[in-house]
Amino acid sequence: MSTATEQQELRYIEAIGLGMAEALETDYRVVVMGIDVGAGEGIFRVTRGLHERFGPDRILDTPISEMAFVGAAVGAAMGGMRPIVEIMFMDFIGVCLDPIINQAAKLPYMTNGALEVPIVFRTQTGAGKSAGAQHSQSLEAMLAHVPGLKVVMPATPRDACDLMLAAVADPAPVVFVENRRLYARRGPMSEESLPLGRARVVVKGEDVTVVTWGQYVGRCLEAAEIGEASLEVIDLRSIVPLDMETVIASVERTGRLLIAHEAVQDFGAGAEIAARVGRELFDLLRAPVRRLGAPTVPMPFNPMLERTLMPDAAAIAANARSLVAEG
Amino acid sequence: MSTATEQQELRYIEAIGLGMAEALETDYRVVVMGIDVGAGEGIFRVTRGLHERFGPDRILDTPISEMAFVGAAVGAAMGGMRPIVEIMFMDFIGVCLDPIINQAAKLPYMTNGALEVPIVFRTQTGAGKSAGAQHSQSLEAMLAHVPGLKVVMPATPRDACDLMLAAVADPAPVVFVENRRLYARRGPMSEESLPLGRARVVVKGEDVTVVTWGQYVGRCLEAAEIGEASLEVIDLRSIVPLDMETVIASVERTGRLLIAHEAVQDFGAGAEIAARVGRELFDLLRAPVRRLGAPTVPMPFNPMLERTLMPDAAAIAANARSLVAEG
Amino acid sequence: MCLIRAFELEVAKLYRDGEIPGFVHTSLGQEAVAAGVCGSLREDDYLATTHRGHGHVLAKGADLDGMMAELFGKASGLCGGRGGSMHIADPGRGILGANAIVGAGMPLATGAGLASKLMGQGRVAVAFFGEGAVNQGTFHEALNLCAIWDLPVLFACENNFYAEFSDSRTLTRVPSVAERAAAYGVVGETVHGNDVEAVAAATGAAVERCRSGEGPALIEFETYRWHGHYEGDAQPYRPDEEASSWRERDPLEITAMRLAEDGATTEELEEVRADAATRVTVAVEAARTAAEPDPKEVFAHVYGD
Amino acid sequence: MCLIRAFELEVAKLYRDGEIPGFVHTSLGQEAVAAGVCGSLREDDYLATTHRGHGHVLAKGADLDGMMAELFGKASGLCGGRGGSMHIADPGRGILGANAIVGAGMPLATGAGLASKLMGQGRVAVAFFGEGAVNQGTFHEALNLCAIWDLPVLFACENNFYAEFSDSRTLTRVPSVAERAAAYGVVGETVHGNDVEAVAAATGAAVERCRSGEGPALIEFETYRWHGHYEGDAQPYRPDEEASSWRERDPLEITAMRLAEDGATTEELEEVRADAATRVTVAVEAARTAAEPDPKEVFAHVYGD
Ligand SMILES: Cc1ncc(C[n+]2csc(CCOP(=O)(O)OP(=O)(O)O)c2C)c(N)n1
Ligand SMILES: Cc1ncc(C[n+]2csc(CCOP(=O)(O)OP(=O)(O)O)c2C)c(N)n1
Ligand SMILES: [Mg+2]
Ligand SMILES: [Mg+2]
Repeated sequence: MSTATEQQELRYIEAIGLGMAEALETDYRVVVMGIDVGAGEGIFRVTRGLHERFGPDRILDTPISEMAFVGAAVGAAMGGMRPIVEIMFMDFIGVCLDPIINQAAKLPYMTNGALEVPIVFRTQTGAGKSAGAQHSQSLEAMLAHVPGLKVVMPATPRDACDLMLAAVADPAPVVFVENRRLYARRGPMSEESLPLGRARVVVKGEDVTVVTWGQYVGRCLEAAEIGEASLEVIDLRSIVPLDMETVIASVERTGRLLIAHEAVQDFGAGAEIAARVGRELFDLLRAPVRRLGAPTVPMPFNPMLERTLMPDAAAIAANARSLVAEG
Repeated sequence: MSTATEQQELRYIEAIGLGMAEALETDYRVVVMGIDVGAGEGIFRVTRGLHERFGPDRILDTPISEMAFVGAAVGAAMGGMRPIVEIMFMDFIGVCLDPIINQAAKLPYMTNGALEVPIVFRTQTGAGKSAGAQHSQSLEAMLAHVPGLKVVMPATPRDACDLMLAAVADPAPVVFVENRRLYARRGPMSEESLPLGRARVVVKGEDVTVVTWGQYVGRCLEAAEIGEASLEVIDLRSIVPLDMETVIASVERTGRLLIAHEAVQDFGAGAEIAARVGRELFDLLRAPVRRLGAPTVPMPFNPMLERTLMPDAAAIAANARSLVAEG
Repeated sequence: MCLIRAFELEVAKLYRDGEIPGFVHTSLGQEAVAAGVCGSLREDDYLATTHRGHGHVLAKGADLDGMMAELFGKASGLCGGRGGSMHIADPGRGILGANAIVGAGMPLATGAGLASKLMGQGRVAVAFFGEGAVNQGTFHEALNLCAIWDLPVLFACENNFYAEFSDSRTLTRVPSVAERAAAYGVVGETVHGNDVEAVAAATGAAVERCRSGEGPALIEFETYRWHGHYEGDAQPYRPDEEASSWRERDPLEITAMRLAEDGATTEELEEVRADAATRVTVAVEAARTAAEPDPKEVFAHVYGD
Repeated sequence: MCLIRAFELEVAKLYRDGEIPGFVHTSLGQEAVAAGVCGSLREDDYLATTHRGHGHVLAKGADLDGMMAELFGKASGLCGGRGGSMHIADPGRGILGANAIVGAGMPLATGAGLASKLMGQGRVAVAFFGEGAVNQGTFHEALNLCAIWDLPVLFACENNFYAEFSDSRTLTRVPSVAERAAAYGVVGETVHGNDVEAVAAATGAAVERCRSGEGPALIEFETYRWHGHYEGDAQPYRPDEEASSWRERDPLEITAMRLAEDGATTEELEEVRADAATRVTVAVEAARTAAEPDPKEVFAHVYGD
């Protein structure tokens, strides 16, 4: 990234575009594929400017045929390209899971390393705007469960750009999960750059470690500002690899852990973190690890119901407070 | 089930067939669908005898078109049938996840209860016989994460039959996960009958609660027989609903919990149980909750490597022992 | 048709003004397909539709007030405010719902047709889908399945020539959807979708074939969406002449002219329009003031009970 | 062909005797397709195949010893024993692998063809699939995608008339796979798959069209699998006469006769067979005694590094 860029504030959506543009610029093997990512510039305009700049041979519009074009992206990666393929909504893994979990995730291993599948599956989630149950799921836990896939979920413009570049460069298939509720958010590109796999301690605190990612980073920061307890907010950035080192180091100090995420809590990624911390810091924990995710309900359309199901900053703060009260 | 049947020993595979036959017999809305489930009697012969007995209008052979026939089963359930549809290997949810998670799981809720989707998705898993990475996945955690789906995993013939009947009768879509490594196993049909959603305490013990399901029930029982620690083995039977009451009651006595399962450990269903117990029994746990699942590796073909990746009875026993040593 | 037109125009306005949340895709310009197809169905026939399904659902007889309230997310909505524009359903009228997954409706309709056949109900299931959805595997798989099982399913394609921002003619070498039916041994036909009588005639015949046990039928209705893919879409991708030439073939005008030829007076026609507008206005008023769903009920029916 | 025959016969025996673990699907009877198609390819052309892929992989030039060792799961296997029969791959020879997911190879080949096109490599990608896989959505989606992007991909269908235990002619109204290509604006042709010269001729022409930028081609090779779906399948579902009539059209015999007509002596032909048998025997011996993979390496390459 140029120093000029580093001094800018960018929107999250622009930063993703910047990451893709840099990757396209520096590596001829990079292509962007997906429904209307070309001349249409993407349904949320994430690929804005790319078609004009790189042309239709690098920015490929596909038919509505996810199995074919996601699978083709996997095949192209095997053939030496570095595709960035868009799955428009994360819910749509329902129509193209096979190339992700059974092909891309497995072939490098099954071929004993002879095949590399350097691919980025771009997708997005982000509930809270009445997109309905089929367009609101945050399904990172599903993909994180599959050996061979990395899963990143940037929460800031800087991370969006960095993680995109890192994902493209990675030899493994990487699922890159954007959050559409963050698209319009601005952030400094001067933020410290971290590698894929490293969590970010966003705010230092003493009482409670709050581990979060995606849309919930912002809510946790708001909760930290409420200020009744001193929260250390960790933005995980990637779910796989899971940077337990940073988490553990923090909980070792605070003795308390709250995990807050957008996804459904049951069998969500928070459970893995809770289970690991519960095991590794058994003697050190001052209170039981808490999780705060969406309840076991498909996301309803009604805005008020949707709000009811998404823990807000106040709920996060209240949980942190009661963790402190517990011990 | 007739008293005569109750006095028999059946194979697990026969018990599934018996459950389907009873459901077909008593409810004309029940149909069985899938690839070669009819005259071919199923690739593992689970549907043996059904085609002959109930004919091709009740036992429907489908083309290799999972999206269509699984989706059609969902549509048929909406239209008042009670289909049992087979997804031949659990890995194949890769080609038909949408009708499961975005349609069946969501429409009852999204229609405010106006639509019922009483469907059974029969599928099977069971590593350990060199089926390779694309035919060896135990993916219950993925489906359990989706609100609206129940997920059952019988480990005994009695449960296989009971849970099949319960799944067919359930108003919700139920994923019925068989384990092909258990197909040939015999077991008494006189075993106590439990409802869907209740775990079974298979062996009483004092030192360590071992929560498990599917193929691993047998391994945990073997581990219990090794006898160096007194293990209380709980067969979960269903992942959703999750019978935490039974688990908690046991851990309250033993103070120690080991969770053992076939699936990959990371982001697996064991994490949810560990997280819940860690929270609810924080003060009572004598040692940190342990999990024992497959490592983060696609299942290799080589039998020896496969064995290396599947914790055996000795490993379970050793973990239990060291839990006792921990506190 | 007038009702659909009035409904969609009003919805577009309400959406622009921020009164309706979520995503909204209107079917302005495509009213004749909805009216002609659904008007040729029995009340108990099944319907599975798409993100652009308001017209179909209305024409299939769903309650107007319940629909409008649903778009507002209110408790009195057809789905209690849980579904919204992309998920309106009314199972009591055979409406299995709009669907936000492109191509998902075809397997569902296949299943409904299967249920009808197995239970000897004589009900036909209609799957609406856009020409963009034809490239989805579900089209291929579901049509084949219906064909071999002789299921009473009508594959009703609304070919409006665009899938989101793309000209669908560039996304296949065989833009004629009807032609593609041959690969399944199914009869496919192309009908001018802005002519409600042509739509109804073709549908009526196809549905009868379905009901008589001949298996599925496919009809491609050529039509055009007047608005963008979603409300708010600036549509740089469509040539003006194309858009305006289709506006000239307004399905409502075509019908009005025909009715006039058959003797309907201007007043009579105006009355129909006015009546539709009034009903929509009433529905909007009711929806605006209707109660929000009870948050205490938010956990009900997750497991279908 | 002789090598494939000898290989598959031996594998069937080894599997029956419990020497080879996992699932095994042999291609006995289908050797001419493998030989004819793969023999018409460049070494750097791509291949994506199916659960029944031994023949294709061998014919594409994969090392015989490495293949046999892979079936035994040994460290010297082409995939270090991690893949087995259903997952044999040899990327160095363009072999992207057999695949245990029916229909999965077509999108992968599409992608390989895309890579070749974008990088101007002139490589063709061949996707083998059975006629059963034609009903899978990937066939439809991938063929369409290749068509609109003019990708150099050959869709090579082995129509052996059965998918597992089902007669595929009952699973579609249009059993001719070649006919179904029209729905994509692609030329489809049917070739007698047991005649290696016919196979090679058709493939050669199709591959040249692919390479010259005309886009994908589809060839349906009619053939027959001599054994069951998997080794061990009792095959109650196939009429004896059908099976025996196909045995009479043994691809090896057809070729042998032709070679004899062209002047090859019985000894020469026998030598080819004997040579194949010997090579297989040697491969088996090597595989039997080869080392198991090192369990310490079991965690390597999960993330492609
Ligand atoms: C599986 C899936 N892929 C992509 C989308 C995004 N999407 C919504 S509508 C649409 C275009 C559909 O085009 P067409 O079928 O022609 O219907 P139309 O909008 O023209 O009525 C797309 C791509 C989706 N909802 N689901
Ligand atoms: C997605 C998926 N569905 C089902 C199967 C099980 N299966 C393996 S081979 C096969 C039959 C394939 O038939 P065909 O394509 O004709 O190939 P053939 O076996 O005749 O070579 C089936 C159904 C699978 N492996 N993957
Ligand atoms: Mg369209
Ligand atoms: Mg076949």
